[in-house]
Amino acid sequence: MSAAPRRVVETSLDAGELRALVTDSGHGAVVLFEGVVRDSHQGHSVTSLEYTAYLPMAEVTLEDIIHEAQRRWRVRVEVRHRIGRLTVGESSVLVVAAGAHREESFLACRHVIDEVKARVPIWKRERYADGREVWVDPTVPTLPGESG
Amino acid sequence: MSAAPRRVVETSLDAGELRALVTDSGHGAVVLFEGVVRDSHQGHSVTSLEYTAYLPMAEVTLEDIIHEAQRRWRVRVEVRHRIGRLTVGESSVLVVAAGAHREESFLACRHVIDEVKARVPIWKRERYADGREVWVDPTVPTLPGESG
Amino acid sequence: MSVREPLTVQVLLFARYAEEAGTDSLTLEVPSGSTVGGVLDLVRARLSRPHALPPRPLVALNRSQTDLLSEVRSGDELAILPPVAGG
Amino acid sequence: MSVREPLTVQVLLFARYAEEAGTDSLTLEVPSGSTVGGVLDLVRARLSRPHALPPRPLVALNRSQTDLLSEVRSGDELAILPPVAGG
Repeated sequence: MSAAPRRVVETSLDAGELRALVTDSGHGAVVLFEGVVRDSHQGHSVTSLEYTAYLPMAEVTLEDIIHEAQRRWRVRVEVRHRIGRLTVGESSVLVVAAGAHREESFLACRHVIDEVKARVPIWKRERYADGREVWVDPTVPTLPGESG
Repeated sequence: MSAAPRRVVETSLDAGELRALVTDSGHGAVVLFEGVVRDSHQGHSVTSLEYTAYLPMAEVTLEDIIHEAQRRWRVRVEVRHRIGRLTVGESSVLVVAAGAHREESFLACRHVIDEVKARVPIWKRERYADGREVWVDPTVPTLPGESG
Repeated sequence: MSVREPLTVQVLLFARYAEEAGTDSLTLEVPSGSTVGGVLDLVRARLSRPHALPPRPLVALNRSQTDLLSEVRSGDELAILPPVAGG
Repeated sequence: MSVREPLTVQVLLFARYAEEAGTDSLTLEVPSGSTVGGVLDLVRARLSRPHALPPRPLVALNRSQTDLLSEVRSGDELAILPPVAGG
Protein backbone atom coordinates (compact mmCIF):
# COMPACT_ATOMS: atom_id res chain seq x y z
CA MET A 1 0.00 0.00 0.00
CA SER A 2 3.03 2.36 -0.35
CA ALA A 3 3.33 5.13 2.24
CA ALA A 4 -0.44 5.53 2.73
CA PRO A 5 -1.53 5.45 6.36
CA ARG A 6 -3.13 2.30 7.65
CA ARG A 7 -6.63 3.39 8.51
CA VAL A 8 -7.93 0.04 9.75
CA VAL A 9 -6.08 -0.68 12.97
CA GLU A 10 -6.15 -3.05 15.91
CA THR A 11 -5.16 -0.48 18.51
CA SER A 12 -7.28 2.05 20.37
CA LEU A 13 -8.14 5.23 18.49
CA ASP A 14 -6.82 8.67 19.38
CA ALA A 15 -8.93 11.64 18.29
CA GLY A 16 -6.26 14.20 19.10
CA GLU A 17 -3.69 12.46 16.91
CA LEU A 18 -6.12 12.16 14.03
CA ARG A 19 -7.13 15.82 14.31
CA ALA A 20 -3.48 16.85 14.16
CA LEU A 21 -3.05 15.03 10.84
CA VAL A 22 -5.58 17.19 9.00
CA THR A 23 -5.69 20.64 10.58
CA ASP A 24 -3.75 23.64 9.33
CA SER A 25 -3.76 27.35 10.12
CA GLY A 26 -6.45 28.09 7.54
CA HIS A 27 -8.97 25.83 9.26
CA GLY A 28 -11.58 27.40 11.50
CA ALA A 29 -13.96 24.47 11.93
CA VAL A 30 -13.15 20.90 12.90
CA VAL A 31 -15.90 18.28 13.16
CA LEU A 32 -15.16 14.92 14.70
CA PHE A 33 -17.44 11.88 14.62
CA GLU A 34 -16.74 9.07 17.02
CA GLY A 35 -18.56 5.75 16.93
CA VAL A 36 -18.65 4.07 20.32
CA VAL A 37 -19.63 0.55 21.35
CA ARG A 38 -23.06 0.78 23.02
CA ASP A 39 -24.30 -1.44 25.81
CA SER A 40 -27.41 -2.48 23.89
CA HIS A 41 -28.54 -3.22 20.33
CA GLN A 42 -32.14 -3.94 19.33
CA GLY A 43 -33.00 -4.90 22.89
CA HIS A 44 -30.00 -7.14 23.48
CA SER A 45 -27.53 -6.39 26.26
CA VAL A 46 -24.14 -6.15 24.52
CA THR A 47 -20.97 -7.00 26.40
CA SER A 48 -18.45 -6.74 23.57
CA LEU A 49 -18.04 -6.57 19.81
CA GLU A 50 -15.63 -8.08 17.38
CA TYR A 51 -14.89 -6.29 14.11
CA THR A 52 -13.27 -8.08 11.22
CA ALA A 53 -12.26 -6.61 7.86
CA TYR A 54 -11.25 -7.49 4.33
CA LEU A 55 -8.20 -5.39 4.99
CA PRO A 56 -6.76 -4.48 1.58
CA MET A 57 -10.18 -3.67 0.14
CA ALA A 58 -11.17 -1.74 3.28
CA GLU A 59 -8.05 0.42 2.93
CA VAL A 60 -8.71 1.13 -0.73
CA THR A 61 -12.36 1.92 -0.05
CA LEU A 62 -11.49 4.31 2.79
CA GLU A 63 -9.00 6.07 0.56
CA ASP A 64 -11.65 6.44 -2.15
CA ILE A 65 -14.20 7.84 0.33
CA ILE A 66 -11.70 10.39 1.68
CA HIS A 67 -10.68 11.55 -1.76
CA GLU A 68 -14.30 11.87 -2.86
CA ALA A 69 -15.10 14.07 0.15
CA GLN A 70 -12.01 16.21 -0.34
CA ARG A 71 -12.95 16.77 -3.97
CA ARG A 72 -16.54 17.68 -3.08
CA TRP A 73 -15.82 20.06 -0.18
CA ARG A 74 -12.87 22.31 0.72
CA VAL A 75 -11.86 20.16 3.67
CA ARG A 76 -9.22 17.75 4.82
CA VAL A 77 -10.56 14.42 6.08
CA GLU A 78 -9.14 11.46 7.93
CA VAL A 79 -10.67 8.20 9.15
CA ARG A 80 -9.63 5.40 11.46
CA HIS A 81 -11.57 2.18 12.03
CA ARG A 82 -10.62 -0.20 14.76
CA ILE A 83 -10.97 -3.97 14.36
CA GLY A 84 -10.64 -6.85 16.79
CA ARG A 85 -12.47 -7.14 20.10
CA LEU A 86 -13.89 -3.97 21.64
CA THR A 87 -15.76 -3.51 24.89
CA VAL A 88 -18.61 -1.13 25.70
CA GLY A 89 -17.48 2.49 25.68
CA GLU A 90 -14.53 1.97 23.34
CA SER A 91 -14.32 3.85 20.04
CA SER A 92 -14.77 1.82 16.87
CA VAL A 93 -14.45 4.59 14.30
CA LEU A 94 -13.25 8.18 14.06
CA VAL A 95 -13.91 10.64 11.24
CA VAL A 96 -12.43 14.11 11.35
CA ALA A 97 -13.15 16.87 8.84
CA ALA A 98 -11.32 20.20 9.00
CA GLY A 99 -12.14 23.22 6.87
CA ALA A 100 -12.38 26.98 6.89
CA HIS A 101 -16.07 27.03 7.83
CA ARG A 102 -18.43 24.80 9.77
CA GLU A 103 -20.92 24.16 6.98
CA GLU A 104 -18.47 22.19 4.88
CA SER A 105 -16.84 20.47 7.85
CA PHE A 106 -20.20 19.18 9.11
CA LEU A 107 -21.34 18.06 5.65
CA ALA A 108 -18.09 16.27 4.89
CA CYS A 109 -17.90 14.52 8.26
CA ARG A 110 -21.50 13.29 8.02
CA HIS A 111 -21.06 12.15 4.42
CA VAL A 112 -17.88 10.25 5.19
CA ILE A 113 -19.27 8.30 8.14
CA ASP A 114 -22.37 7.41 6.09
CA GLU A 115 -20.15 6.14 3.26
CA VAL A 116 -17.90 4.24 5.65
CA LYS A 117 -20.90 2.41 7.07
CA ALA A 118 -22.32 1.70 3.62
CA ARG A 119 -19.23 0.67 1.68
CA VAL A 120 -16.23 -0.42 3.72
CA PRO A 121 -15.91 -4.23 3.99
CA ILE A 122 -15.94 -4.51 7.76
CA TRP A 123 -18.18 -6.81 9.77
CA LYS A 124 -19.32 -6.77 13.37
CA ARG A 125 -20.08 -9.67 15.67
CA GLU A 126 -21.94 -8.80 18.85
CA ARG A 127 -21.54 -10.77 22.04
CA TYR A 128 -24.57 -10.59 24.31
CA ALA A 129 -24.87 -10.91 28.06
CA ASP A 130 -26.57 -14.32 27.57
CA GLY A 131 -23.42 -15.63 25.86
CA ARG A 132 -24.75 -15.68 22.30
CA GLU A 133 -22.75 -14.12 19.45
CA VAL A 134 -24.41 -12.69 16.34
CA TRP A 135 -23.05 -11.23 13.12
CA VAL A 136 -24.80 -7.92 12.60
CA ASP A 137 -26.59 -7.64 9.28
CA PRO A 138 -27.88 -4.10 8.77
CA THR A 139 -30.04 -5.28 5.88
CA VAL A 140 -32.29 -7.38 8.13
CA PRO A 141 -33.30 -6.65 11.72
CA THR A 142 -31.87 -9.23 14.10
CA LEU A 143 -34.65 -11.33 15.58
CA PRO A 144 -34.51 -12.40 19.22
CA GLY A 145 -33.43 -16.02 19.29
CA GLU A 146 -31.57 -15.86 15.99
CA SER A 147 -27.95 -16.81 16.35
CA GLY A 148 -24.61 -16.61 14.52
CA MET B 1 -24.59 30.58 39.52
CA SER B 2 -24.96 27.64 41.97
CA ALA B 3 -23.08 24.45 41.08
CA ALA B 4 -23.55 24.83 37.33
CA PRO B 5 -20.33 24.46 35.33
CA ARG B 6 -18.66 27.60 34.11
CA ARG B 7 -18.84 27.24 30.36
CA VAL B 8 -17.09 30.49 29.46
CA VAL B 9 -13.49 30.08 30.52
CA GLU B 10 -10.13 31.78 30.16
CA THR B 11 -8.11 28.59 29.93
CA SER B 12 -7.41 26.36 26.95
CA LEU B 13 -10.16 23.91 26.01
CA ASP B 14 -9.91 20.13 26.35
CA ALA B 15 -12.11 18.06 24.05
CA GLY B 16 -11.44 14.80 25.89
CA GLU B 17 -12.54 16.23 29.22
CA LEU B 18 -15.69 17.69 27.72
CA ARG B 19 -16.56 14.43 25.99
CA ALA B 20 -16.20 12.56 29.29
CA LEU B 21 -18.80 14.83 30.91
CA VAL B 22 -21.60 13.77 28.57
CA THR B 23 -21.00 10.22 27.39
CA ASP B 24 -22.52 7.12 28.93
CA SER B 25 -22.70 3.45 27.98
CA GLY B 26 -25.89 3.93 25.94
CA HIS B 27 -24.21 6.36 23.58
CA GLY B 28 -23.02 5.09 20.23
CA ALA B 29 -22.36 8.38 18.44
CA VAL B 30 -20.40 11.37 19.65
CA VAL B 31 -20.08 14.49 17.48
CA LEU B 32 -17.63 17.21 18.44
CA PHE B 33 -17.41 20.65 16.90
CA GLU B 34 -14.30 22.69 17.49
CA GLY B 35 -13.93 26.30 16.44
CA VAL B 36 -10.33 27.25 15.81
CA VAL B 37 -8.67 30.64 15.30
CA ARG B 38 -7.86 30.95 11.57
CA ASP B 39 -4.93 32.82 10.13
CA SER B 40 -7.12 34.96 7.88
CA HIS B 41 -10.53 36.62 7.86
CA GLN B 42 -12.02 38.38 4.84
CA GLY B 43 -8.62 38.81 3.31
CA HIS B 44 -6.86 40.07 6.43
CA SER B 45 -3.91 38.22 7.92
CA VAL B 46 -4.94 37.49 11.51
CA THR B 47 -2.28 37.13 14.21
CA SER B 48 -4.52 36.81 17.27
CA LEU B 49 -8.03 37.29 18.59
CA GLU B 50 -9.45 38.60 21.80
CA TYR B 51 -12.84 37.38 22.97
CA THR B 52 -14.79 39.25 25.61
CA ALA B 53 -18.13 38.24 27.13
CA TYR B 54 -21.04 39.52 29.16
CA LEU B 55 -20.32 36.64 31.48
CA PRO B 56 -23.46 36.08 33.55
CA MET B 57 -25.73 36.42 30.52
CA ALA B 58 -23.44 34.23 28.41
CA GLU B 59 -23.66 31.49 31.03
CA VAL B 60 -27.45 31.69 31.21
CA THR B 61 -27.76 31.69 27.42
CA LEU B 62 -25.49 28.66 27.05
CA GLU B 63 -27.51 26.81 29.65
CA ASP B 64 -30.72 27.65 27.76
CA ILE B 65 -29.25 26.47 24.44
CA ILE B 66 -28.09 23.19 25.95
CA HIS B 67 -31.44 22.49 27.59
CA GLU B 68 -33.30 23.31 24.39
CA ALA B 69 -31.17 20.82 22.43
CA GLN B 70 -31.53 18.12 25.06
CA ARG B 71 -35.30 18.51 24.99
CA ARG B 72 -35.41 18.37 21.19
CA TRP B 73 -33.12 15.36 20.65
CA ARG B 74 -32.21 12.34 22.78
CA VAL B 75 -28.68 13.56 23.40
CA ARG B 76 -26.45 14.97 26.07
CA VAL B 77 -24.70 18.21 25.13
CA GLU B 78 -21.92 20.31 26.58
CA VAL B 79 -20.27 23.54 25.45
CA ARG B 80 -17.18 25.50 26.39
CA HIS B 81 -16.24 28.91 25.00
CA ARG B 82 -12.87 30.41 25.67
CA ILE B 83 -12.38 34.15 26.19
CA GLY B 84 -9.28 36.33 26.43
CA ARG B 85 -6.47 36.42 23.91
CA LEU B 86 -6.07 33.44 21.53
CA THR B 87 -3.51 32.84 18.84
CA VAL B 88 -3.92 31.13 15.47
CA GLY B 89 -4.62 27.41 15.83
CA GLU B 90 -6.09 27.64 19.33
CA SER B 91 -9.64 26.45 20.02
CA SER B 92 -12.22 29.11 20.81
CA VAL B 93 -15.28 26.90 21.24
CA LEU B 94 -16.15 23.24 21.73
CA VAL B 95 -19.57 21.62 21.36
CA VAL B 96 -20.02 17.93 22.06
CA ALA B 97 -23.24 15.98 21.48
CA ALA B 98 -23.53 12.34 22.52
CA GLY B 99 -26.48 10.11 21.70
CA ALA B 100 -27.44 6.59 20.74
CA HIS B 101 -27.33 7.27 16.99
CA ARG B 102 -25.42 9.59 14.69
CA GLU B 103 -28.42 11.36 13.19
CA GLU B 104 -29.41 13.03 16.44
CA SER B 105 -25.83 13.69 17.54
CA PHE B 106 -25.01 15.49 14.29
CA LEU B 107 -28.26 17.51 14.32
CA ALA B 108 -27.84 18.55 17.94
CA CYS B 109 -24.18 19.50 17.59
CA ARG B 110 -24.85 21.60 14.49
CA HIS B 111 -27.87 23.28 16.04
CA VAL B 112 -26.02 24.15 19.23
CA ILE B 113 -23.02 25.78 17.53
CA ASP B 114 -25.40 27.78 15.30
CA GLU B 115 -27.30 28.99 18.37
CA VAL B 116 -24.08 29.77 20.25
CA LYS B 117 -22.90 31.97 17.41
CA ALA B 118 -26.28 33.69 17.09
CA ARG B 119 -27.24 34.25 20.72
CA VAL B 120 -24.41 34.14 23.25
CA PRO B 121 -23.13 37.64 24.20
CA ILE B 122 -19.50 37.18 23.26
CA TRP B 123 -17.48 39.53 21.07
CA LYS B 124 -14.33 39.06 19.07
CA ARG B 125 -11.58 41.56 18.33
CA GLU B 126 -9.18 40.56 15.59
CA ARG B 127 -5.59 41.74 15.52
CA TYR B 128 -4.11 41.86 12.03
CA ALA B 129 -0.55 41.52 10.84
CA ASP B 130 -0.50 45.26 10.00
CA GLY B 131 -1.16 46.05 13.69
CA ARG B 132 -4.80 47.12 13.35
CA GLU B 133 -7.46 45.70 15.67
CA VAL B 134 -11.09 45.34 14.62
CA TRP B 135 -14.22 44.25 16.46
CA VAL B 136 -15.89 41.64 14.30
CA ASP B 137 -19.49 42.46 13.40
CA PRO B 138 -21.11 39.50 11.63
CA THR B 139 -24.01 41.73 10.54
CA VAL B 140 -21.82 43.85 8.24
CA PRO B 141 -18.81 42.74 6.20
CA THR B 142 -15.63 44.34 7.45
CA LEU B 143 -14.28 46.73 4.82
CA PRO B 144 -10.55 47.01 4.20
CA GLY B 145 -9.38 50.18 5.91
CA GLU B 146 -12.16 50.20 8.49
CA SER B 147 -10.84 50.14 12.01
CA GLY B 148 -12.04 49.26 15.50
CA MET C 1 -40.57 56.44 47.67
CA SER C 2 -42.24 59.24 45.71
CA VAL C 3 -43.14 58.61 42.08
CA ARG C 4 -40.96 61.56 41.05
CA GLU C 5 -37.79 60.23 42.74
CA PRO C 6 -35.02 59.43 40.20
CA LEU C 7 -33.94 55.85 39.66
CA THR C 8 -30.40 54.54 39.60
CA VAL C 9 -29.59 52.22 36.68
CA GLN C 10 -26.34 50.39 36.06
CA VAL C 11 -25.49 50.48 32.34
CA LEU C 12 -23.01 47.93 30.95
CA LEU C 13 -21.26 48.48 27.64
CA PHE C 14 -19.34 45.89 25.67
CA ALA C 15 -16.83 45.60 22.88
CA ARG C 16 -17.16 48.41 20.33
CA TYR C 17 -19.74 50.25 22.45
CA ALA C 18 -17.40 50.26 25.47
CA GLU C 19 -14.66 51.68 23.28
CA GLU C 20 -16.94 54.41 21.99
CA ALA C 21 -17.98 55.35 25.53
CA GLY C 22 -14.49 55.05 26.93
CA THR C 23 -15.88 52.89 29.72
CA ASP C 24 -17.62 49.55 30.17
CA SER C 25 -19.94 50.71 32.92
CA LEU C 26 -22.00 53.79 33.75
CA THR C 27 -24.21 54.50 36.76
CA LEU C 28 -27.02 56.77 35.62
CA GLU C 29 -29.80 58.56 37.47
CA VAL C 30 -32.91 58.59 35.30
CA PRO C 31 -36.43 59.90 35.90
CA SER C 32 -38.97 57.50 37.37
CA GLY C 33 -40.92 55.84 34.55
CA SER C 34 -37.98 55.85 32.16
CA THR C 35 -37.82 53.22 29.47
CA VAL C 36 -34.83 51.36 28.11
CA GLY C 37 -35.02 53.64 25.08
CA GLY C 38 -34.84 56.67 27.35
CA VAL C 39 -31.73 55.37 29.07
CA LEU C 40 -30.16 54.69 25.67
CA ASP C 41 -30.74 58.32 24.72
CA LEU C 42 -28.85 59.43 27.83
CA VAL C 43 -26.00 57.07 27.01
CA ARG C 44 -25.91 58.23 23.40
CA ALA C 45 -25.67 61.88 24.55
CA ARG C 46 -22.42 61.05 26.33
CA LEU C 47 -20.70 59.62 23.26
CA SER C 48 -18.39 61.73 21.13
CA ARG C 49 -19.88 59.85 18.15
CA PRO C 50 -23.55 59.40 19.15
CA HIS C 51 -24.36 57.53 15.96
CA ALA C 52 -21.96 54.77 17.06
CA LEU C 53 -24.83 53.48 19.17
CA PRO C 54 -27.51 52.48 16.63
CA PRO C 55 -31.19 53.39 17.10
CA ARG C 56 -32.15 49.86 18.15
CA PRO C 57 -29.21 47.96 19.60
CA LEU C 58 -29.57 44.61 21.32
CA VAL C 59 -30.38 45.29 24.97
CA ALA C 60 -30.66 43.06 28.02
CA LEU C 61 -32.32 44.05 31.27
CA ASN C 62 -31.02 42.04 34.19
CA ARG C 63 -29.45 39.55 31.79
CA SER C 64 -32.57 38.87 29.72
CA GLN C 65 -33.03 40.29 26.26
CA THR C 66 -35.62 43.04 26.25
CA ASP C 67 -36.86 45.90 24.04
CA LEU C 68 -36.71 49.67 24.07
CA LEU C 69 -40.18 50.10 25.57
CA SER C 70 -39.50 48.20 28.79
CA GLU C 71 -39.62 50.36 31.88
CA VAL C 72 -36.52 50.34 34.07
CA ARG C 73 -36.59 50.03 37.84
CA SER C 74 -34.10 51.19 40.40
CA GLY C 75 -31.12 48.85 40.63
CA ASP C 76 -31.66 47.40 37.16
CA GLU C 77 -28.67 46.25 35.14
CA LEU C 78 -29.07 47.38 31.54
CA ALA C 79 -26.58 45.86 29.10
CA ILE C 80 -26.12 47.32 25.61
CA LEU C 81 -24.87 44.59 23.31
CA PRO C 82 -23.15 44.93 19.94
CA PRO C 83 -23.96 42.20 17.41
CA VAL C 84 -22.57 39.03 18.97
CA ALA C 85 -19.56 37.35 17.40
CA GLY C 86 -18.71 34.30 19.46
CA GLY C 87 -17.78 30.89 18.18
CA MET D 1 -1.76 -22.09 -22.10
CA SER D 2 -4.65 -23.96 -23.78
CA VAL D 3 -8.14 -22.50 -23.58
CA ARG D 4 -9.36 -25.69 -21.88
CA GLU D 5 -6.85 -25.56 -19.05
CA PRO D 6 -8.50 -25.05 -15.63
CA LEU D 7 -7.92 -21.80 -13.74
CA THR D 8 -6.94 -21.43 -10.12
CA VAL D 9 -8.97 -18.89 -8.17
CA GLN D 10 -8.46 -17.83 -4.56
CA VAL D 11 -11.84 -17.43 -2.83
CA LEU D 12 -12.03 -15.35 0.35
CA LEU D 13 -14.93 -15.66 2.76
CA PHE D 14 -15.78 -13.28 5.58
CA ALA D 15 -17.82 -13.09 8.75
CA ARG D 16 -21.00 -15.18 8.51
CA TYR D 17 -19.97 -16.74 5.21
CA ALA D 18 -16.64 -17.89 6.63
CA GLU D 19 -18.49 -19.49 9.53
CA GLU D 20 -20.85 -21.29 7.14
CA ALA D 21 -17.94 -22.59 5.07
CA GLY D 22 -15.81 -23.46 8.08
CA THR D 23 -12.93 -21.58 6.46
CA ASP D 24 -12.05 -18.07 5.35
CA SER D 25 -10.20 -19.13 2.23
CA LEU D 26 -10.58 -21.71 -0.56
CA THR D 27 -8.35 -22.38 -3.53
CA LEU D 28 -10.58 -23.61 -6.35
CA GLU D 29 -9.80 -24.98 -9.79
CA VAL D 30 -12.48 -23.83 -12.21
CA PRO D 31 -12.95 -24.31 -15.95
CA SER D 32 -11.50 -21.70 -18.26
CA GLY D 33 -14.15 -19.11 -19.07
CA SER D 34 -15.85 -19.40 -15.69
CA THR D 35 -17.73 -16.43 -14.34
CA VAL D 36 -17.96 -15.13 -10.78
CA GLY D 37 -21.43 -16.69 -10.65
CA GLY D 38 -19.97 -20.04 -11.65
CA VAL D 39 -17.40 -19.89 -8.88
CA LEU D 40 -20.12 -18.98 -6.38
CA ASP D 41 -22.04 -22.11 -7.40
CA LEU D 42 -18.96 -24.22 -6.63
CA VAL D 43 -18.58 -22.54 -3.24
CA ARG D 44 -22.27 -22.97 -2.49
CA ALA D 45 -22.02 -26.69 -3.25
CA ARG D 46 -19.47 -27.06 -0.46
CA LEU D 47 -21.69 -25.54 2.23
CA SER D 48 -23.74 -27.71 4.55
CA ARG D 49 -26.41 -25.01 4.26
CA PRO D 50 -26.08 -23.86 0.62
CA HIS D 51 -28.83 -21.24 1.02
CA ALA D 52 -26.64 -19.45 3.57
CA LEU D 53 -24.92 -17.91 0.55
CA PRO D 54 -27.61 -15.81 -1.14
CA PRO D 55 -28.15 -15.85 -4.92
CA ARG D 56 -26.50 -12.47 -5.41
CA PRO D 57 -24.06 -11.67 -2.62
CA LEU D 58 -21.66 -8.73 -2.75
CA VAL D 59 -18.54 -9.86 -4.58
CA ALA D 60 -15.17 -8.27 -5.19
CA LEU D 61 -12.66 -9.41 -7.78
CA ASN D 62 -9.14 -8.37 -6.91
CA ARG D 63 -10.50 -5.94 -4.31
CA SER D 64 -12.91 -4.14 -6.61
CA GLN D 65 -16.63 -4.71 -6.45
CA THR D 66 -17.86 -6.70 -9.43
CA ASP D 67 -20.89 -8.69 -10.60
CA LEU D 68 -21.77 -12.30 -11.21
CA LEU D 69 -21.15 -12.13 -14.97
CA SER D 70 -17.49 -11.11 -14.76
CA GLU D 71 -15.11 -13.73 -16.09
CA VAL D 72 -12.41 -14.89 -13.71
CA ARG D 73 -8.77 -15.28 -14.67
CA SER D 74 -6.11 -17.50 -13.19
CA GLY D 75 -4.72 -16.04 -9.96
CA ASP D 76 -7.77 -13.87 -9.31
CA GLU D 77 -8.80 -13.15 -5.74
CA LEU D 78 -12.58 -13.44 -5.43
CA ALA D 79 -14.00 -12.15 -2.14
CA ILE D 80 -17.57 -12.97 -1.10
CA LEU D 81 -18.82 -10.24 1.21
CA PRO D 82 -21.76 -10.34 3.62
CA PRO D 83 -23.63 -7.04 4.05
CA VAL D 84 -21.10 -4.70 5.61
CA ALA D 85 -21.56 -3.53 9.18
CA GLY D 86 -18.68 -1.27 10.08
CA GLY D 87 -18.85 2.01 11.94
